[in-house]
Amino acid sequence: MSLIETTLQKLDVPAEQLDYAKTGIHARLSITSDQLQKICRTLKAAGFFLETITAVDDLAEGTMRGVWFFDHYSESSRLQIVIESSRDNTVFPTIGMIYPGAVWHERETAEFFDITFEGSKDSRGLLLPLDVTFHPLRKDFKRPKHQIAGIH
Amino acid sequence: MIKSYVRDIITGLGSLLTGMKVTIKVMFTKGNTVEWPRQTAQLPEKFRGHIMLVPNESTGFAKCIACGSCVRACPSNCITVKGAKPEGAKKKSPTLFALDFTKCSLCGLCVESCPVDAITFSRDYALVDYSSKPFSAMNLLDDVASPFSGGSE
Amino acid sequence: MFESQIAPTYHLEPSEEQESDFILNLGPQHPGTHGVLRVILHMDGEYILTADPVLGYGHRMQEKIAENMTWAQVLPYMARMDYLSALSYNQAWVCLVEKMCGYEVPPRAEYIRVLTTELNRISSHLLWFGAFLLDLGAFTPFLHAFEDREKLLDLLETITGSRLTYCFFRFGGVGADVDATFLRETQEFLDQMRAHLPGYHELVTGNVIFEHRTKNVGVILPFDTSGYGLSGPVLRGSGEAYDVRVKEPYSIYPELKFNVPVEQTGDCMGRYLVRLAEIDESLNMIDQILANIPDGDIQAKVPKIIKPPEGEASMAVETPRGELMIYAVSDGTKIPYRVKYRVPSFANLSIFSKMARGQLLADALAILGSLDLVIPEIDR
Amino acid sequence: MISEITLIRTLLSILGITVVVGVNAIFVVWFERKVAGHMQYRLGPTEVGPAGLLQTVADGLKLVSKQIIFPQSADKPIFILAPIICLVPVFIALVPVPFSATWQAHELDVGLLLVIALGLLNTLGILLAGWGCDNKYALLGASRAVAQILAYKIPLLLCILPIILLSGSFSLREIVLVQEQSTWFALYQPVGFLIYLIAITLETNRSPFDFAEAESELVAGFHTEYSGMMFSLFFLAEYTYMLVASAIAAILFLGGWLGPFLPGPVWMLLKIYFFLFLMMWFRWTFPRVRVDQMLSFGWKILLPISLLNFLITAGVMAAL
Repeated sequence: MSLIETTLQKLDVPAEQLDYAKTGIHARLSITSDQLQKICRTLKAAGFFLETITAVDDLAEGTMRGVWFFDHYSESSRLQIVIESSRDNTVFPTIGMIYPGAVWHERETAEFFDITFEGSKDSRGLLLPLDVTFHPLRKDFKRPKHQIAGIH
Repeated sequence: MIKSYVRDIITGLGSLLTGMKVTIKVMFTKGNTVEWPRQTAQLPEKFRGHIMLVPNESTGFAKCIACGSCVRACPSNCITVKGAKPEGAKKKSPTLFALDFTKCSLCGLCVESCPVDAITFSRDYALVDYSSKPFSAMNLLDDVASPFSGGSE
Repeated sequence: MFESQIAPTYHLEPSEEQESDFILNLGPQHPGTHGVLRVILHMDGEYILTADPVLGYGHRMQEKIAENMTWAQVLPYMARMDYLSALSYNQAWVCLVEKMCGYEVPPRAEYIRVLTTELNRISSHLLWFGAFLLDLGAFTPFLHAFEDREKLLDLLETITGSRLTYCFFRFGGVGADVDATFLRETQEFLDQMRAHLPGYHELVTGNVIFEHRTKNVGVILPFDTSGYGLSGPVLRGSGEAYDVRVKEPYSIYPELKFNVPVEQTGDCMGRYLVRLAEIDESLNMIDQILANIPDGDIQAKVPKIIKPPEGEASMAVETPRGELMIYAVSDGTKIPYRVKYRVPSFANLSIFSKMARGQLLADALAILGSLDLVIPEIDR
Repeated sequence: MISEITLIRTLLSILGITVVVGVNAIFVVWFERKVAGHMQYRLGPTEVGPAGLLQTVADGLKLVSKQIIFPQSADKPIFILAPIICLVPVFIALVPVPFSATWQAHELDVGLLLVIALGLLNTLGILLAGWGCDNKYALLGASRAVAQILAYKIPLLLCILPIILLSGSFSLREIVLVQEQSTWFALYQPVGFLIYLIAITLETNRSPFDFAEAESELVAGFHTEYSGMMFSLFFLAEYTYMLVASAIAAILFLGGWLGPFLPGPVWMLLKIYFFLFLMMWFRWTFPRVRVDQMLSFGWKILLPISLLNFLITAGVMAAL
């Protein structure tokens, strides 16, 4: 029983095992956004560390997929949590209070994909200048010709 | 208390002296500084200067057949190639081969993607000028003979 | 393209900003930050109340660039993220695509890859050693470390062609073969390095001033490490033996015998000792590689245009700064659909604001130096 | 009415001191860069003049031609006054220093007191510079320099007192003449000699204790906003201050111009440059100590030991 299965056993959540050799991911979890914080608490208790938070803007299916990666120090077990949501005004719960390191990842993903992480105490952008209004990593992002307010 | 006080001072002083021993030893060993204007460092064989066209041994013309595979391979699209078929020849030959060296990252993808090995890295490293303009449109055809009668465009 | 006319006005909520406070801008142009990192320090005298890093001064939107380039064209951009260990990034990208397309890499190419990556790790640790000591005010160790690093860079230049931003690995192999003179010169470098290492320890590790500046300064508790997702020597300095080369072995690391140096103290000295021990480990690894590097060709048969099958994959690699994980989504075309770079320095820096609270300014710089940050890697 | 001889003598001594300061600054800067270079597998200056000797002159000319930038919100009078207050006391401190039995600007029977007192003005100059240029890093550097006085001034005095006990006078000439009969005071006062050495590196803001201009933390400390000739005034002050400190060290502990074969001044210069080399050696080997560590080092180690040393000497002197 891998570390992921033992940890997720208590939560009766469908973990889909993946072929690690081909994808580098041990298990994937497709859940809805209200289960996220509960799962993250059990993962944190089991000693998983947060690798990264990102999103994939799937134009073909018209969905915005939030992706969370967790791994463990003692035994290599990369767990990918995926939450599907609509492309515009997507809202994901924050896990900033469970994993303090998640705040930056969330700020960056929010800034690039126009996602709001509700409950996060720091909604500033991270990498882009503070007064930027466009979201570069969305697939429908057109390179702005002076889109910044005040420049003509 | 006093014993540990004195011992700390002695060990502290000792560690400082060993540190000083190292620097004084290095002071009398010879470093290998190459005094550039008088001596020049030996350039490695795989050194990467800006790319240049390889002339064909016999005819002296560029080997390049203006197929444009290097243009497609370049990540920062700094090569522009135009070609035409000179009269009486089977393959095309470049009439314009411009390199924007200000954008080139010397990654070598163009050199590898060329089907006829017409591009290699040059070896001149002391490129200097008052502005970046001469390097933003380097015409590589100047260094090779041109098969077209008269000047190329 | 566009410039932001409005300077990033940064204001704390009124509750945090007392009248007596003294706001100091550490960076973005500062000798101690080794790159364009800006930390807004809220100081009380020399003590730091709050430290808030402001990122993005070196941001180039690498992930959007990857969505406009073919899989092969992204490789040179890898070296521009972490220019101190470009070969580890090359390895991550190349292994990722090989994993997705299922290409086999000939054994000699694998050995050359690990040989050059370990040399690159040593050159990265040497530069960190000099820069860390420079932050503590000692100028000479920097030059001593560069004396060895120069030889290393010349060595790598003879086969890769570049000194810092390598673009040497290819899908299914390496760019150039390794000849006898290179192997002999590597052996010479190993001997010179082993001769100089005791000099480093004498000059720095024993030094009482260095001990006072680094012992229990910036202690990372084991409790915090998983909360911030730390990795690399920063994590191994706090007692956690997590090394991607051991936990998720790739390439020929299972065949090499090396142990993962770990320190329990979790302070600047711990991280310092871990990195110097890692230089030793890399030297041993290179010995083993030089001893039994197989013959054979260095490049597998690979199609001209790389089109990984649809789907997603991730590849984790141990860079000198920690665990780099690249997560890529492919839609079957020759252009990646989405690429995410999980960079070690990003997580390692996120703990800085917690560690710098209540420290002196001099200690905050010692901590920044001990985290071994490469800012373009954080800003991507 | 000043007689002509004393007038000529003072003019000559003024000229002498400026020449000593000027030539010393040129030579010591070159010497330091050569020593630093060779200690770091480098060569140091080699291009300008024979073996790079004129490099400092070239730097000086470059600095003279640079524009002096006054920050807009700087407090101009203080900004201009700071380098002057840093430099002038060091010139005056060279007056009582005897370079040989006859080569002395002016014999003062309280020469040692004058030099110690002038040493304080240097820190005043640094504080003015730090405050004047309205730069937060400079302010931090200057406040560190002020905190530093307490740590080194008292141990410095306490390890000079035994010398005065041994020689019985404050005049630098007398101290050397006394050493002519007996041996060098360094042999009587090894501990005092060591503490004095540490104290002068603290006094001149150099090597492990260079907080005031800590490059890696405070950008350039108190002289961050200075450019052009004003920056070189600080530079000149630092190197002349090193000259004065090592001259006093040579006189107090190694018997100024005494020495078997060579003439007086040569011995004096040899000893001075031995101390200068020592200070450079410290600078290019050690990392920087933290301010609070330096303060506790000064109070907890330097002070008690120098006090003890003074008491022991007094006790021994009383017994003899």
